[in-house]
Amino acid sequence: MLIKPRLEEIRDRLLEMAKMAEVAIENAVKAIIEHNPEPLKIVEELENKIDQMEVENESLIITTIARFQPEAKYLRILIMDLFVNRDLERIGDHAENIKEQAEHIITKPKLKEYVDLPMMTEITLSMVRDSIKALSTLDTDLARDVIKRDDKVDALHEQIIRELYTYMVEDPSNIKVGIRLIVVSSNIERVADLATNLAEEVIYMKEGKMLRHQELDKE
Amino acid sequence: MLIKPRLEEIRDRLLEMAKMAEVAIENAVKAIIEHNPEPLKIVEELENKIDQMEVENESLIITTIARFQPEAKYLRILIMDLFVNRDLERIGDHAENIKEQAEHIITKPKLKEYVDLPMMTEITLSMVRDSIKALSTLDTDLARDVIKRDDKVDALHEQIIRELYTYMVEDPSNIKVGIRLIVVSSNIERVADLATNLAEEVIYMKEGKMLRHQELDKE
Amino acid sequence: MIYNPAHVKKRKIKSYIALSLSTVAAFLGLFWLGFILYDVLRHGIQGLSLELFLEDPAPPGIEGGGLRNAFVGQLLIVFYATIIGVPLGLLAGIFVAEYARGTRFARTISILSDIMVSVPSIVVGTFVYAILVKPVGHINFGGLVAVGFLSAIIAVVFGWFLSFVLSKLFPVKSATTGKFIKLLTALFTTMFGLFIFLILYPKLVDRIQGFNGWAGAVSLAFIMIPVVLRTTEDMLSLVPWTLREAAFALGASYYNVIKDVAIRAAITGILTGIILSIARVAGETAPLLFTSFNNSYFTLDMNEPMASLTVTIFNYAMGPYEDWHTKAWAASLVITVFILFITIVTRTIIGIKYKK
Amino acid sequence: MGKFLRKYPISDVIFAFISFSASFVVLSLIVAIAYVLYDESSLAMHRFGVLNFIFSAEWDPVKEVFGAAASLYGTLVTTVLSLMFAIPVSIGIAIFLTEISPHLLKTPIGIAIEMLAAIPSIIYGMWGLFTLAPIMANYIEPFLQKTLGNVPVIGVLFQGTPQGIDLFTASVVLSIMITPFITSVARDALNLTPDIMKESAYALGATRWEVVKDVMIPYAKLGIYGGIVLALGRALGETMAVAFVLGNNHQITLSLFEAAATITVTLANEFTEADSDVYLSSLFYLALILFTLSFIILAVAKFFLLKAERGYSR
Amino acid sequence: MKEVEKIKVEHLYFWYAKSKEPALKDINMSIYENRVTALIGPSGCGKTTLLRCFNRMHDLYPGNRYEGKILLDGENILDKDYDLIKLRTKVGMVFQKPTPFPMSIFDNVAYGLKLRGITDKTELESRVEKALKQAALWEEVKDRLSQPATGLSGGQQQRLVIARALAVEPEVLLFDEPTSALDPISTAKIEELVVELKKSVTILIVTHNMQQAARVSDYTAFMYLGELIEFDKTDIIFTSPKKKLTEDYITGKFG
Amino acid sequence: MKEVEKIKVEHLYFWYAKSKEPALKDINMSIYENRVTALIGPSGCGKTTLLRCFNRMHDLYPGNRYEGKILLDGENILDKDYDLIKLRTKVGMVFQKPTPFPMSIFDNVAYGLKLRGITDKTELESRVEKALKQAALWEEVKDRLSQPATGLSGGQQQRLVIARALAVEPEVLLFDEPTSALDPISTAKIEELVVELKKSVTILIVTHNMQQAARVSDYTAFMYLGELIEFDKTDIIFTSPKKKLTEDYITGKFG
Ligand SMILES: Nc1ncnc2c1ncn2[C@@H]1O[C@H](COP(=O)(O)OP(=O)(O)OP(=O)(O)O)[C@@H](O)[C@H]1O
Ligand SMILES: Nc1ncnc2c1ncn2[C@@H]1O[C@H](COP(=O)(O)OP(=O)(O)OP(=O)(O)O)[C@@H](O)[C@H]1O
Ligand SMILES: [Mg+2]
Ligand SMILES: [Mg+2]
Ligand SMILES: O=P([O-])([O-])[O-]
Repeated sequence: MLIKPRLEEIRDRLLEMAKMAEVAIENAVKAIIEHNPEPLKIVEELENKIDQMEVENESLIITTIARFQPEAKYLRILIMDLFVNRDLERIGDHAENIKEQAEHIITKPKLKEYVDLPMMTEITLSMVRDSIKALSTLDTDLARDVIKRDDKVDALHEQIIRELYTYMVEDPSNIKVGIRLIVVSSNIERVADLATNLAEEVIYMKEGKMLRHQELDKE
Repeated sequence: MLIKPRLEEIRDRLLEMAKMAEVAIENAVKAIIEHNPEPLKIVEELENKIDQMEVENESLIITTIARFQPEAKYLRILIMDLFVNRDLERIGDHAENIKEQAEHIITKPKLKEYVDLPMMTEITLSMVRDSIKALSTLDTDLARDVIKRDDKVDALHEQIIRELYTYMVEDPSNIKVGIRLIVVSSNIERVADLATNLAEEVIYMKEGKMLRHQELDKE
Repeated sequence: MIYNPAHVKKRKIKSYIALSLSTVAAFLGLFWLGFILYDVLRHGIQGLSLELFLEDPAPPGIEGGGLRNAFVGQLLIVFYATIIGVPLGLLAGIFVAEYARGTRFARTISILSDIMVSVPSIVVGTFVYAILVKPVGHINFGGLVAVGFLSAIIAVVFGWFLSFVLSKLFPVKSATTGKFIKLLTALFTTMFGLFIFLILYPKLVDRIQGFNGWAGAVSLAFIMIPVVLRTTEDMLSLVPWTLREAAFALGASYYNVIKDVAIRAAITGILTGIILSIARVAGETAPLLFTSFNNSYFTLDMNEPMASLTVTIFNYAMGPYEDWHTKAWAASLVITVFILFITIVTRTIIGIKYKK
Repeated sequence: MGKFLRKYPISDVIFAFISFSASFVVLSLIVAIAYVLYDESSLAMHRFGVLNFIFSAEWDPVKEVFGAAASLYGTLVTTVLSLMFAIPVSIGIAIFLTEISPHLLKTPIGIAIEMLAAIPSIIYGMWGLFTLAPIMANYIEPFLQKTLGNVPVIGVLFQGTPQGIDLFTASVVLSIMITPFITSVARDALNLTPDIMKESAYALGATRWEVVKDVMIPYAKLGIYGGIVLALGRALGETMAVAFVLGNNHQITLSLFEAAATITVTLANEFTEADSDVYLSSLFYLALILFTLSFIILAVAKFFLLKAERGYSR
Repeated sequence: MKEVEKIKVEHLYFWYAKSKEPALKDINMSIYENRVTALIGPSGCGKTTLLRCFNRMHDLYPGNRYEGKILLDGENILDKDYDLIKLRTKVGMVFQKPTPFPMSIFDNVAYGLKLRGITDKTELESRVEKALKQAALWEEVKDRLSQPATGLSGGQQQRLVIARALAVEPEVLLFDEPTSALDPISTAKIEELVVELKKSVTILIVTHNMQQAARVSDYTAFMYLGELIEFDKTDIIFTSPKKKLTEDYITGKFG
Repeated sequence: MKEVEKIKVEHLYFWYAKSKEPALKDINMSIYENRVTALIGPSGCGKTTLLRCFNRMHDLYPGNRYEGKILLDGENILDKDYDLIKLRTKVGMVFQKPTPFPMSIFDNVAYGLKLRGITDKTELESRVEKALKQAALWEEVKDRLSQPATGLSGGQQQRLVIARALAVEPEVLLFDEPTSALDPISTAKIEELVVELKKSVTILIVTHNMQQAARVSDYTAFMYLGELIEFDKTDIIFTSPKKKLTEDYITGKFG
């Protein structure tokens, strides 16, 4: 099977990209939490690499489809890879967005000690990590677990907004930072969504079943 | 060429889906501007249809790749269709997000007469419309034009945030609605991004050239 | 890369020598052919004249006269041989290639025919002598069989014609009436065959005295049968089997398939095969030596001994007179030209049709 | 039969029956030949036995004592000798035709060689008698006698007075006659070597001769054997080509320059002159022996050719 | 799309003469009207064998034996009494290599009609024209109907053969690798024709070329060692087959 | 990946004997060392003709005529003086159908070596073994080296032929549709072998099967009517060819 080495190459590249996206998000949030611009440099750098890699990967995947004309399983894998590639790039974009907000946030004094934000980030990153793990091992149980964790992230996001809202009402000078923090939180929530997406791809890949737009429990 | 009828079917379905997404966004924003919950019903309905259609389209496209093993041009078209399909579904998702915010916003008194929001929506919808037009006629000039309009939308988005910020600082009771309006604006901005995406797909399709992550001017 | 120039040179020289020898062999072959043809032409042309074809031989030792009797005898013998041998060979070939395709019976028949083709022709002559010449005055078993064949063939040809006419006159409406008509035809054909036999037997067999033209024709026919059988079989088996299946798939019967598809597809080959077999027997001498024997008088009666070109050539060439030798050469020239002409023409046709 | 009729249209039944009968004729012919010859020779067989007849060289119509040895010997010698002359030449020609000849000449030369086979045997005989025999007697045989006649052992073969009407001339005529048979079978067999087979040898850097020797000839081996055996059968049964130049002399001599007889020549010359029953029966006996011999040899040839065919189709 | 069952195969077994192992084992499937059903599978799996059951081609060779049922419009065509000529009128067949008969183009197409006793010239002509048009060959040959069919190109010959089969207005058409002897352009034409023809006939096609099955068929049956492994809509077979064996074959792991 | 030019074709024209039109017109291309270059194009476009120029197979038939240059390691192999035996030692060839010689498996592989005067038994044995291993056939035949090669299966025969070509250690290997006579499993094996072999030799492959070109080649040349239309990396030819003709061919609009 001449296609196999190609598939492995693609898989490896995607894993590498996922790692970079994860690190980018981690560092962007870290800058906010630690109130320190240092980690943002890493984000900048990774974001560029991710963008470049996405273009390369996409062309690699399409070339592979064109050249090896895969069917059934291999085709599903490659289509999944195509989407995973785009999703990872989006995670990179979100890191970039968070970074932009962070640059402003850390010029202002710290609003409060963040509790929910780190937790939300932690869960989201675990989702990214695990969805990627599920992807490389085609572990649908893990993928289902990831999808479940998304609810937790959504809840934390609401919680954060509510909390920030009280801060903003208390002291209008907090509004600027508050809005930015809300944007940050939304971005993280989107990352969790994308991780959910990835997990869904895995399930589709393995079982040929589309999960999106269906409740997981309804399965 | 037995593949041609299939390609046309897919194209038709995507155009239909685009129209629905456009109408959904239009109505979601209309509810806010007119302070009227009526249009939201349409959004709800369209959103479901779009979701369902996305799943069908994706399976149709993948089946077509599997069965007809297209090369070069046809493969590029189908891969583009795959992404367009997802992008359109995302536009639908944004309509849904806007709708959720709108439901809250219209329970509160109107903050102000919206000026920038309708304008931004108008431009964004024109971008969606034109990118779809570019897609069905493979008109790369139009696609390039769409991409240029994105800057305008970004500027308006900044403008809206700045304005809302002043309202919120003036009167903390505006904060809740303000935050929601910011979220609405972000969603519209994302829709414009997606329209830009579509336009980029068209250029990729036609010229086999990837535009993403490159400035249009740099070309 | 493994390469040794000196060794390569040695090999090239060896190749050159071997190939030159082959070329010499080819020219040797051409030389013999040219030599023989030249001689036949050179000597034969001296004896060619109008009398050769129009006059009967003069008495031995006297100059003049021609070989009219031999030309006519040759034509008659070959003609009857064809009439007897071709239908039999053709039908047998069809059976072997179609109805019996792939069976052990078919294989046996075609191997036996291959062997028959090469059985020394003089042996066939002795055989026919034993059955058609020698038993004069006794119960003529061989004659019985020969006349039997002849009547059967005439009856079959007649039956075929009859069914053809009937099918034109009464277009078949239903399967049952079609079967009925065919059954009637078959019965009638059989009766007709018996009738012919009864008429022919006394006419032919009873009048035969010793050597006779029929015996010559029958021996040549025996030589033709396996040749025709094999070419028919070969040509039919060159017709792709799927062609027949395609006809079956349209709902045709095997008889229809053979008649409309298989034979039509193979007809050129079969015809050329038949012509080649005629050419082949036209040059035979040995089987005629003691069957049709020779006759220095002109006759059209197949019941009498009959002259033939080849036997005449044999006798004249062995004879003591210079005039005879010249006539023998002339006859040789005629027969050679005739056979070579037919052979070349038909081979070319086959070549065009089947090699490409 | 009723069921059979229902399953097959009546036209099929009739036609199949007629054509079956025709094919049965071939079978009956072979059997009839064997039987009739046996029947006719039974008188001689009774009188002279089997081995005795075969090994007795005496052939005396006056004393009515007959033996086949002399004719058999002549048959075997002419056959073997003609094959020895014909085989190398034929294979040479076949190689020339398949590998060396320019494309334009292939067909004409091929047809020319096959014309040799189409020429009636009586023409060979006459040509042998009037043209070849004098040349043999005057030039070739004296030359051979001078050069080879004194060589020990094989010198025996070239004794006597060269007259041109002898075993040697007959063998030469025969060899010319059978050359086209071997050639055409060998050529067809060589031609069956697929082009890409040859090309792949060339592609390995083989010379033309190496391709012929290592690829084509091994490939065509069985076919060539078959052709040789086929030619053997021909030579054995040939009548007219040797009848003129052999002299019909019932004797066994080591020298090739002596007149001799073959079975076929004996039959051709004496059949119509046989004036007694035993004489005729002995001639039938000879015919039976010839028939048996050629039957066996042709069966062997067929065996080779069939095997060769199967080999190619694989 | 309402699916109407045209043929139903029930527990079909088939033995070639002299072989103990059945070449087809317990085949059960439905063939739907006006649909193209493709038979795929590795060489020697029995595709051709199965196809030739549908017009009882196997009956040409003595000793072949069926068991089970093939219901065509509810009638079991494997019945001893089923009239073969009727069956072969209903079920036409097109072979791997074009099989034009050694007659004129017109006579080729008219042959099946003549066998059925149609002799009226105008009727023959109109039917021949119709069949040739259906086979998308009319335009190319209308000026040379009386020329020998062997003069046509391979692709034209194959369409001629299809026209010949169509002339007797069959309800089912069997194709046994109809394009394997053709060049790619002719192949594309035949494929389009097959898709077009399904409007009027039910089509069964054996093909070695999986892509061809993918392109032209609505249903695909995957066979392996004489068994029917999977039978489903083509869309499903080629993207998410149920059986591992099918998946392996489709993705090219074997034959 | 540094690309080294192994063969350079310059303004190559080729005429078959007796035909006025050249079968190859102004071909210019480079063949890179240790790469697989595929020649694709519709039937009759001259792929085989071009391939056979590289070992001057055309010289077997009188009247064929070349013009232009083919530089192999800088030397023009079309020179009248270029030794054909040397050329064919450098440039091996594998044909459409397997061509095992009528000898034993061992002798087949040893044949080229023997021609070159290698008679030492141990050397022969070690070289034969090496070649068979390279062709991934050793394991399957090592116990029956003295059996006739015709007893092998088609795919094995084709690998045997490859081993035979490899035994004389060629630098370039020409393949003319090497799998068109093989079943899919054997085809897959040969394809893997081709990809593996490029480590040691430069490979040129003609194929009718576009997917095969896509799968195995690094470079692809598209030919049409005797001209080289486009030559580029395979990745590019199959996703975004520059020329419309190539695009049409690739997407199957013709041939
Ligand atoms: N006439 C026959 N007699 C006996 N066995 C046969 C016959 N024809 C085919 N078979 C066997 O039946 C099995 C199925 O053959 P069939 O021809 O149906 O396969 P297939 O799937 O059509 O293969 P292919 O793709 O090679 O045409 C094979 O094992 C074959 O060997
Ligand atoms: N021996 C020959 N003599 C004359 N013309 C030839 C010869 N061989 C091929 N041709 C012609 O040369 C052209 C190219 O043929 P070639 O065999 O190279 O095509 P190809 O691309 O290999 O086609 P295919 O894919 O069918 O093998 C064709 O037009 C063909 O007719
Ligand atoms: Mg949705
Ligand atoms: Mg070619
Ligand atoms: O038996 P003959 O060929 O010499 O007639």
